[in-house]
Amino acid sequence: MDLILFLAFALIAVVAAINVVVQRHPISSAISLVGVMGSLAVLYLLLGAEFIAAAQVIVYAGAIMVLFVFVIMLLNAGGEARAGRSFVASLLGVPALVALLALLAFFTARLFPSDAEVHFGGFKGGTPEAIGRALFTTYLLPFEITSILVLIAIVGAVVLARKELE
Amino acid sequence: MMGHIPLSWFLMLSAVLFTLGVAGFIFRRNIITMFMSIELILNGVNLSFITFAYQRHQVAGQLMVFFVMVVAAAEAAVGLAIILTVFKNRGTLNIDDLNSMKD
Amino acid sequence: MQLWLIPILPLAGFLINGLFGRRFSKAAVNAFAIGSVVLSFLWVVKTLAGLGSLPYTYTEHYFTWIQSGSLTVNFDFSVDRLTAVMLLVVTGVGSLIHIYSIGYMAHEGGYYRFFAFLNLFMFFMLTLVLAANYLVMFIGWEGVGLCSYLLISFYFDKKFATDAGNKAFIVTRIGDFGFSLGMFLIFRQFGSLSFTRVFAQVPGADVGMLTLIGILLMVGACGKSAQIPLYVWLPDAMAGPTPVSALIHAATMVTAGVYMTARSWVIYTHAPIAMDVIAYIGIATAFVAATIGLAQNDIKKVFAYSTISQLGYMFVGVGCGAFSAGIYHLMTHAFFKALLFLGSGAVIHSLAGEQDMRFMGGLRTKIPWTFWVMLCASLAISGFPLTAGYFSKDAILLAASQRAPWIYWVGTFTAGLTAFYVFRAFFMTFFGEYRGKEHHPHESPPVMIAPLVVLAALSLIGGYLFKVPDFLRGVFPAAEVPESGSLMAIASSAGLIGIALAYVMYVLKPGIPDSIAASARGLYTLVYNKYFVDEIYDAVIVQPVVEGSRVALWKGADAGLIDGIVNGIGARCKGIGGLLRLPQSGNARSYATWVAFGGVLVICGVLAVFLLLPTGGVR
Amino acid sequence: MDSFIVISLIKIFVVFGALMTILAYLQWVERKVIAHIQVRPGPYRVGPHGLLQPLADVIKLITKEGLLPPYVNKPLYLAAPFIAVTMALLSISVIPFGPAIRVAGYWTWMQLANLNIGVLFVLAVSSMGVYGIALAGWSSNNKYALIGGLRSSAQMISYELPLGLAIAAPLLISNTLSLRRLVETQDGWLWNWNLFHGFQYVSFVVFLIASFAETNRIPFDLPEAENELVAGYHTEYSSMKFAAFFMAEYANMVTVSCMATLLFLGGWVAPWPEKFGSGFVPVAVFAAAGLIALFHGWNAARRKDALTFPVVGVVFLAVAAVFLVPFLQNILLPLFWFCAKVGSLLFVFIWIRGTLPRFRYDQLMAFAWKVLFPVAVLNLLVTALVIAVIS
Repeated sequence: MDLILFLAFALIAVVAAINVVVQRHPISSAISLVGVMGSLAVLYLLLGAEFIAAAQVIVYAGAIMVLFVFVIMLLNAGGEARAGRSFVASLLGVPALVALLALLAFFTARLFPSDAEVHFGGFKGGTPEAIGRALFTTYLLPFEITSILVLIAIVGAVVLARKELE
Repeated sequence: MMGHIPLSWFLMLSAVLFTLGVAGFIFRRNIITMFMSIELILNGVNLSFITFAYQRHQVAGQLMVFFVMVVAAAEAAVGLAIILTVFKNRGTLNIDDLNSMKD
Repeated sequence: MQLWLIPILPLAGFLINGLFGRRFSKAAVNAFAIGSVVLSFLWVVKTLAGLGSLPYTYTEHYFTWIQSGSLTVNFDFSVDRLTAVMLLVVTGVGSLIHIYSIGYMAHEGGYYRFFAFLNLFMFFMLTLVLAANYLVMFIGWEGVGLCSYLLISFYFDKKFATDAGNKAFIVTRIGDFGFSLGMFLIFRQFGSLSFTRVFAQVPGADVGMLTLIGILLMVGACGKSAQIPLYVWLPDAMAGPTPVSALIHAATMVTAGVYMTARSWVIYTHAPIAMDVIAYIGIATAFVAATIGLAQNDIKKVFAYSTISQLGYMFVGVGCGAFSAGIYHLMTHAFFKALLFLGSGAVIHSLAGEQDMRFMGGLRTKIPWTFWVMLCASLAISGFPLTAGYFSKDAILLAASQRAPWIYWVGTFTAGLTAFYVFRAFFMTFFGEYRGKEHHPHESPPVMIAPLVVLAALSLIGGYLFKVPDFLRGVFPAAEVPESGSLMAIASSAGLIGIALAYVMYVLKPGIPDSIAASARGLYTLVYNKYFVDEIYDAVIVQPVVEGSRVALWKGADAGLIDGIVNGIGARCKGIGGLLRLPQSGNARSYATWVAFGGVLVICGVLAVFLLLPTGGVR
Repeated sequence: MDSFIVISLIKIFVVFGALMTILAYLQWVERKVIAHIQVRPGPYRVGPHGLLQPLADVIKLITKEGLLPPYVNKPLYLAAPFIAVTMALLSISVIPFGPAIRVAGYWTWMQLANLNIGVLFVLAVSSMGVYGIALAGWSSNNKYALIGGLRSSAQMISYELPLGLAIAAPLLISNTLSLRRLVETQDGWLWNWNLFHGFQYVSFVVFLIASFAETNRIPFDLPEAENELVAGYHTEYSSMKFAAFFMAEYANMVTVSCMATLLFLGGWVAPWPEKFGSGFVPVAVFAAAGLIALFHGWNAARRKDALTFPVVGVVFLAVAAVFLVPFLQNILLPLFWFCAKVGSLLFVFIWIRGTLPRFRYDQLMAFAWKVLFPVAVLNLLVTALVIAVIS
């Protein structure tokens, strides 16, 4: 059951991620990205991170991506024109990416032998209570700092997007 | 152990998402799509965090993801505002046309 | 007792005059400047009256200034009998000189600036005197140095004045360096800088260390009090206004070294070698400076060397264990030397700035008040019996005879020389014919004469009035000074012989000096040129440093090496930048590619490390 | 394990069927209520008092031609209504309608899926609902639709914040995120409900207002404002695709009403304990309704009513009788109270629609950010403070 779930949602995630990259129109990419995030949320649940899964959907899919979609719709910019590829990008990019993936995969395979396995319910530490307890005790300072960061971001966004006063 | 998933598969998936994100960032020209590729990269990394949290049975990894999300939200707000301003001033979202810093 | 009021009052005067003085009238500047100092003097009197006979050290704690590790420095002021003497001298003489300055500076520019600096000097000097530990004392020490620099360079549009200021500042800086080192050693040795704590621990301390501390402190004192080899700044310091010379470079600041040495008497009594060094330096300075004084023609220079010489006497007193005698002479010297300077200032004032004695003469009738007060001062410094100088100088010489007879004899001879050159100056100024240009010398205004008269009185009878050795008997260990009438008579007669000789040579037979100078041309040239010390310093220290700086540091290190490196780096950067410009395509995606490429490299590197590790992975 | 799946499947069918019927009839109720507010009869032709009108509407919508306008972004155009209705129905799955019951020897909850983060799930799913509308507006390639979609996404992001903050306050009081536990903490008397127990009047009102905006209902129906934007985001939609949006809107209404009930009004819990006779309230209500219907049938105002009202009255009386059956009471009583509370809230939705005019767009935004959000934050702060002081 867990395996089926994982395979199904991993497949969705990979396909949607590929779609993010290859789709010509940003809004299709955005919807695909929402798909990635949704399937990742399921995988998070599988890994026992239920609060993070909910936050993933609420924050990432429900707020950040809506913002993206909103901006794309607002600008209503058309699809990407097919233009000549950057020389460096194609010369270095493809081999670099292949190498990157190969290295990461090699790393993973080497560092995490297959005897470590995941099954649903193997870790129950991701409840909202556990997260909240950690967040407001051990990680209080980072939490407060991020709140300031968010405040700064709000102010920054308002300043940037504000209409120039006549 | 039917139904159990090797831990490394999650990490592989994370690597694949990460690489796809990098690929999107390199090959796409639309700033918004590039921006979304960054989000994809972040999601790939987040999956690794959650996996490690599972492996280590520590909630710290999940908290990292929480912080990544918060930062990503802030980043999206500011980044999209910048994109709006750029579009307003330049009328384009093509990264190749935004090269006035070159000369 | 609100000791803090004593230095704060002049500081307030400084702030008010310094910040707003430009817009004030002269009367207002006078009111704030002199008022603050006189108030400070009155407060000293009130405080001392309130403290009574001061059988113990009275300390006031204000706040903890520095708290760092084991170092705790409190901002404390304390008063004992030694401090009381110094306070009275500083504020009393200071007040008189402030009043005198009204008249002297009346026609000078920067009036408010002068008084502001003078007040600032008073603040620092009083801080120095009141300090209850070495570091607070050091504030005052450095502060008076600063004010000295500011006031020597008061005529900052004249190059010689600014040069003299620089010289004073740099030379005393050498001494301050010694003081600092001494302070560090004190802290290292005793773990505190407070006088009481340090002195309490001294008796058990290592004598070698104490000697080192004593000598380092003495270096500081030499710088401040113009002793050999650091005396060269003081004659040049006469470039400042005469009241400054009187206050700072005769009466108060230059005695700070003596005060500090006396204050540290516990250390010195346990370090006899350091004391010997002080005594030797003192007597050498006294003698050398006196000989130089013989041949000077500038009236202020004569008194400057005289000051150095008298400071040498004080050092002799301190170095011979007669601390109270040294302080006694410090006080009397403050009276008569301030008077000499102020009197010479009055002379200069009446001659519209003329300082060369060869162009004076016959002023006795033209400025009688000045003549009479100068006579008092000259008698006092010559040790004429029953004047102030007579008591204090004899106390020092008697203590010296106890220590080492040869010091007594050299000192006595020097006393004769002192009497001679002082009366040489006196006779050259007031007797004979007027040799100056067409000018009508006029008596100074009463505001200048009044302080002179007070000081003249003090010069004559100050020795009786303030029996400092008796007053300080509880502070210092009793020096066994024998009541030797013969030694006292010899010392006094040396002075009288000097006066007589001067009278003969400069009043009765004015041709004698020239013939002597002609017959002993080499010696005269040597003395006239101050033993070429400035030239020797210049050749041995200044020129090598300057030339070394120019050739090695500037041309070699700076222009050649550092500039070469900087320019070379710049050129390389430009070259490398030219290369690096190529990948800087302005294309964000290519940058991203580079980042990805770099990421791959990093992973490769990490991977290589892991593969080389025998365990082959993280567990 | 197998029985779990079977039971779950049965529950899914039951809930889905009931929900579809309810959604269809909600439409009828809305039309009727608004009609009565406007003093007109409303649907009257199809069936007695238009009772068969929903059925007719469904048939009409299914059989209508599914028009695909040119120049639309086909995949997204087709996906949008599907997304909208899926997200709307998904959140129903975690909502508990009643306590655990015993049916045919199996204990089960009147809930499709129990999540211990049920509240977060509902929030997450409802936040995804915006995609359906936004994408519909964008993919239609129509400027009215686009503006509708833009408005909708901005509006929903803005109102999600006060909504979430309003939810947080009762959660603080109940100290759980599980919808079941939420109800259990409010058991007993009326004043144990979070609304009264925690003085959550402010957050209740904020929640209601925000949920009006979230469901794009009047006075916040800017995305589909007829007199400005033709029909807003679904201008280009027809037949079943249009019906899907409609269904999504009503499903959302039901969801938020359920949420309000669970969060503030004690869910399926009766206002007072059963031993004080709350179990007889439904019997009394239905019996009274049946008697009134019979009375009206007796003095029929129209000819048809002489037939239909007695039938309805008999049905009501039968229902009242059913509520007297002891072993059915365990199942039906919670359901009754839950439906009664949800129904009242739905009535409020319809009532407001018949009463209030629409906001202007800038007013809408200003209201969200300058009034609702600060109020919600303040309420949450005060609640948290009070809880911290008390505990």
